[in-house]
Amino acid sequence: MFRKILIANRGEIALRVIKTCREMGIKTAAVYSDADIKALHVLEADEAFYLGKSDPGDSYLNIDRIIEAVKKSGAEALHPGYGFLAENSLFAKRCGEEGIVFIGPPSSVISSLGDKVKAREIMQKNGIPVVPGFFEKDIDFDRISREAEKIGYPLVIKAVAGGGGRGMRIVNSSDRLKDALKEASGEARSAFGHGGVFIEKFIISPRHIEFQILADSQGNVIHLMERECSIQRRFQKIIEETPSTAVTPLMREEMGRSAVAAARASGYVNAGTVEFILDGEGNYYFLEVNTRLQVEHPVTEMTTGLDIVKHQIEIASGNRLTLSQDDIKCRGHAIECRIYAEDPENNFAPCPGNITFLKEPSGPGVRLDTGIYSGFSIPYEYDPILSKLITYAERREHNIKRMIRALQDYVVLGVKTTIPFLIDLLKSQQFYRGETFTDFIEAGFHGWEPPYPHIDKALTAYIADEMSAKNRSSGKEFYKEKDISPWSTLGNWKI
Amino acid sequence: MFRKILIANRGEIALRVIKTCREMGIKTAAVYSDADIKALHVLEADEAFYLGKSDPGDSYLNIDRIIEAVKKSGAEALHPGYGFLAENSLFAKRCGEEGIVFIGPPSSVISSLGDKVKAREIMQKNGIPVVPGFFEKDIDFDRISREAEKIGYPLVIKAVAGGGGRGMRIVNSSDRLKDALKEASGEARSAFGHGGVFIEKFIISPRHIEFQILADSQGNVIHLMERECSIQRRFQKIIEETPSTAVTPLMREEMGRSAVAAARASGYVNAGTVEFILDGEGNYYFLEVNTRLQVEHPVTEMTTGLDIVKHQIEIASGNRLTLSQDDIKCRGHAIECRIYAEDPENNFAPCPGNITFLKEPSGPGVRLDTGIYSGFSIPYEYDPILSKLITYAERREHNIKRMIRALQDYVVLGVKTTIPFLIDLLKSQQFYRGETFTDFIEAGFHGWEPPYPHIDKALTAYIADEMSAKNRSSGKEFYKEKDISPWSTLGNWKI
Amino acid sequence: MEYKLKINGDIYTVESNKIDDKHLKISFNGIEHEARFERIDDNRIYLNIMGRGINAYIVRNRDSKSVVIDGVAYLIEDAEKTDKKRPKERISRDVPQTVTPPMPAVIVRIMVKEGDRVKKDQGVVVVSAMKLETTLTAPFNGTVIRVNAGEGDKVMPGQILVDIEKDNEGGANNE
Amino acid sequence: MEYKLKINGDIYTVESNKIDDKHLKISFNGIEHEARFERIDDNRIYLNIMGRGINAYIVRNRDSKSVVIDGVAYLIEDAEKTDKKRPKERISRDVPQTVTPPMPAVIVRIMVKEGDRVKKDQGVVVVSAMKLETTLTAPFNGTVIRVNAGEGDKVMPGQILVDIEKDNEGGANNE
Repeated sequence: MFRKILIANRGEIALRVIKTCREMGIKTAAVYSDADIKALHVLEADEAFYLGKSDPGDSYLNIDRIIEAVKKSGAEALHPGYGFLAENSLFAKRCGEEGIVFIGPPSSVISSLGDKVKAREIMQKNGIPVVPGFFEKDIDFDRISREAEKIGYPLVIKAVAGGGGRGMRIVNSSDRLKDALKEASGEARSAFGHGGVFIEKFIISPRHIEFQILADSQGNVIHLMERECSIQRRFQKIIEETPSTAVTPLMREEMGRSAVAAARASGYVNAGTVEFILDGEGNYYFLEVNTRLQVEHPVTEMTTGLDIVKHQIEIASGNRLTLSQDDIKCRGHAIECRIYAEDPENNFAPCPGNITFLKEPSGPGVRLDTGIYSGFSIPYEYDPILSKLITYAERREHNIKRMIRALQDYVVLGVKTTIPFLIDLLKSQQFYRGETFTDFIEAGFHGWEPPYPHIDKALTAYIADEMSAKNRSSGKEFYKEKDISPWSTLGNWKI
Repeated sequence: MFRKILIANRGEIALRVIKTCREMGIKTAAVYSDADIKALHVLEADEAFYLGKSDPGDSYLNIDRIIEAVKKSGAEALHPGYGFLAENSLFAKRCGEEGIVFIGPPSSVISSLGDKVKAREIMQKNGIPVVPGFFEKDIDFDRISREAEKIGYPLVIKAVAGGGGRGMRIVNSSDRLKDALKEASGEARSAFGHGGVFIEKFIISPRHIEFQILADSQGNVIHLMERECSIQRRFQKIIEETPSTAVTPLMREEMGRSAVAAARASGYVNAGTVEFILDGEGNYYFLEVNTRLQVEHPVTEMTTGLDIVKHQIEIASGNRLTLSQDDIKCRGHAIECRIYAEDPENNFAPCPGNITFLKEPSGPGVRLDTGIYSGFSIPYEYDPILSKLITYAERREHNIKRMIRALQDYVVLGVKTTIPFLIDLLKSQQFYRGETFTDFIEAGFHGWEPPYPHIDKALTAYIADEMSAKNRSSGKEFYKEKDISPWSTLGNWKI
Repeated sequence: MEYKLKINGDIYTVESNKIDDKHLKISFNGIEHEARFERIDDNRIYLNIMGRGINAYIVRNRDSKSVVIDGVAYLIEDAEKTDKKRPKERISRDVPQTVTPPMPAVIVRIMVKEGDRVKKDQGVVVVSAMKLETTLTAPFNGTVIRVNAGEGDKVMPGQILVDIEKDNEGGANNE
Repeated sequence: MEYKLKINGDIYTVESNKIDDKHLKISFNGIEHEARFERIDDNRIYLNIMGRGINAYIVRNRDSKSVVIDGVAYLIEDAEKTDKKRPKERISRDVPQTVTPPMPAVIVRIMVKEGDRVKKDQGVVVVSAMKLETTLTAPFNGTVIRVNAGEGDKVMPGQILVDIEKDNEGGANNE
């Protein structure tokens, strides 16, 4: 087993990895930028190495500096977390060249699965369902039209180069196809300098269902059941749960088999996630493989009783998987809520700033993976995730209420967070009934504003605070100019 | 289901019950004494009712005042927690008379199981093994001598009236029996005014193994496997774990059957615990039934995935158990450490006082059931338990390290706690090897003193604190006369 | 004592009386109630209103406080103070008058230069915070008279990044 | 600057130099090292000594600090201050000279009255805290000259509950 691991990440995920390392008797080395001198992952690691300026390019995305830190630390292995360089095949390759064990799949696997067209080909070849579609370098309307009939309407035109919705059109019938193709191609050309488009079946009200897999270097592959991650804002997941209300035992078995097949087909090693789109009729289609530890891995840990990071490290050190598929028995229900420093009233605008007060939830069925503490200043250079709150209960209905209770017990002052939004969402009938589709927020919570059920109490608290001001300890209650808070400032802006 | 429950307790257990009630949509009413005006259970309940002065007799042990609070609150049911009136059959009876559902077994069951001799008779009659022994009102040496031969040596003489080791003698062979009986009886007479003694087989290096049971009012009884609670100081448990390293699957089955039989024999309803003594040969003997929620119930919740308080409330409301014995599958390993406000260097002397700083552990596999917050003043009128830290992991070896990690991450300033002692104990080879007997602390940790491996770092921290004093916020760093801390005071005393 | 407090645009005139160290009475909009209060720490007050316990977590800003109850934050402004201090900014929530970032951010692009004519809602500066780019727009038709920051600068809320002189013609301004 | 610090009865003479706002150098017992330090909050300092990070949690008492590292509390006394202030109490940890409770407690029983002769280690007062009774004993042979508290009283550490005049004979005192 490794004696020391360097964690090439920050925030809650760095802390998450540090904890398991400490429990395995492995020393940890953190890395940090100027903005993170007092970050929790720096405080909690055995050692910490300075990378550079706060800009990610000078620090957490800077391969040379990270490699240098590994050398200095004497770590034998590197855990990339998620984000930053976690899915950078060149980085994984460089680690290998430098004699550092990269805790993740081989560089070649990251590379081929990172290429959407190549990944789709691998899956198709191995009998894993993909969204019916047709790829074409140049637009040959007749061929596309023939394929469109095979796929069936509605379908969606997407730009090969694209992203962010540009060069995209939904087509409901064949008579609109030609015009739509032209429009999309033109838009793609002006947006990306390349007019290539392709067509795909348009999945109505899809769910995002993914399977956690573990694969060792001896070729053993198992899956740890599904997670449903349909609740998203800006294509970013915000609530995840397992089991999914939409997956029957039969579907679970079939999709699990596909996930394992996908892992085998791509030569996968270590922990990974096979993502599927699920339609209303129970058909599922391969979406992509995430070649890293997933933000939402804790829900799987809660229902399987496993520590995925521990298995990652064991696999990376060359150990055989100690589990077989039959050992994996899920139990109960788990939800994860991501706590972002964002203003949900304002289209989820980021809210960096200073945490002035923090009260964390605890108790039965509650897990908190956090990267912050009271007094910490959330930098604006990085992802707005502050922490993840995970709850477990015997049944989903109880667990939803447990999560609401835990969110209400979670108080973060100084920056705006997604907490009030999450509470409202979890209280909704749609969520309770499991009607969770990827357009959930757009369809049901667009332009959300918090309910204000306790205005009378808030006013009373305001006045009671004035009346008991002398009981506050000095030095803390006064407004500090430097801690200017976005809560009280205004601007003219749009995202 | 009940609309409102009054919790006739304080501290972490009151909070524990409040949480599940909130999750079940049940309103909660707390009760409090003068010392607890700002206690966490008061702050977190929907309502709170004042009982009286801090002395338990005027508050948490005062049946009339508690009944009055229930009436005022309109609660339909009462949860007694543990301690205080939880095992008071008269209180349970009174609740019944007043039309209040007592969340626990019927008064008559509490009463008969609370009588050690009666409980022993019930168990013996139902084929549940009890410690071989012989009860006799008056001392008839010849009869005792004959029984002693049957039981076998070594045996122990105990006072019928007694407790605390007085009137107790261990006898290794028959030639010492007569003198020992005389000594014990004399000692018992002078101590308790009654010279009655009895003899019992002396169990060498016993373990304390208990089984959690759930029984509904329709006669369904199941057990939730064992907990080992051998690590005790002053006959008080301090660390509990499940599964026990000493219980084989076969033993588990047999002891579980005995526990269920014990519950059936006594007409048990609701959650309870059947306690056994286990000797080195795998023989187990009935000790007693605890007719309430146990302090250490969370370890069972971690490995079974169940919420025992929820089942208590459902059973009390007349619901049928939704679980059968086959549904109970334990997984992984759980440990609980009780965090007491006690000085482990000083024979566990209680340390009430003001919590000046608190940092709580979190992350994978960590659960904290707590009753304190920073700024709360721990009263000296009540039990010194502050919180319970529970960890879960796939395997015991990992879990011990996880618990050590979590304890090291748990910082309580202002009062002394058992944390450094627990860390040392968990690091010991004896604990690692599962050599956990009821004399564990007495045998291996008598006169314990903390190791001081970091004197150089502590000195550096002291000086760094002086050097950066100006960066501390004003008003907090100065010693306050009223917060006089036992850490710096001395006395001439013994427990 | 009378307070004029503003929540979410609505102004509440609240009459309050301190009964003793632990009790107060407030009335507004015909609602009247007594409350017991306990200060728990700098940021937490426990209220008991008609037997019901409430935990309020409070953070104090210059002329406002954020009060969090059951996970929801109520931004409460002292209407008298804010009215006196910033008479011209009174309606700023609805009609912003300056180009300033809504959060600490770094400037990615400046899309105007001094002397440029800009239209209302035209993008003038792009800032980035937490991986998200935000375009700050002109609050009205006008002329850029000064650019106060450069690309790569770290900027704070309240900092005016671009000074724009408003056009005089009434018509164009109303669109 | 030189500090005389006492941990667990041992006195350490520590020579320290502040290099800058974040670095210091200390030497004692032939050990010498440099450390980087960051104040995290009132009660927490992060140290980095030879690349190794350490979190120290600190609570300040009158003439001492408790420093918690890895769950273990180090009570560090400023030996110079304590020596000056309480010259007669210097050896108090080993040979207590007063009858005072070790923790806030309530008096359950007083077992002596004024004028009583008491022997060393004889129980004089029983106090109760957190469900546990503790017997406070006479520190030496002597005579009770005053009882300063009554049954049921709440008492604090440092409060002298019983004044005992010590016998003069050397012999009996040594037992």
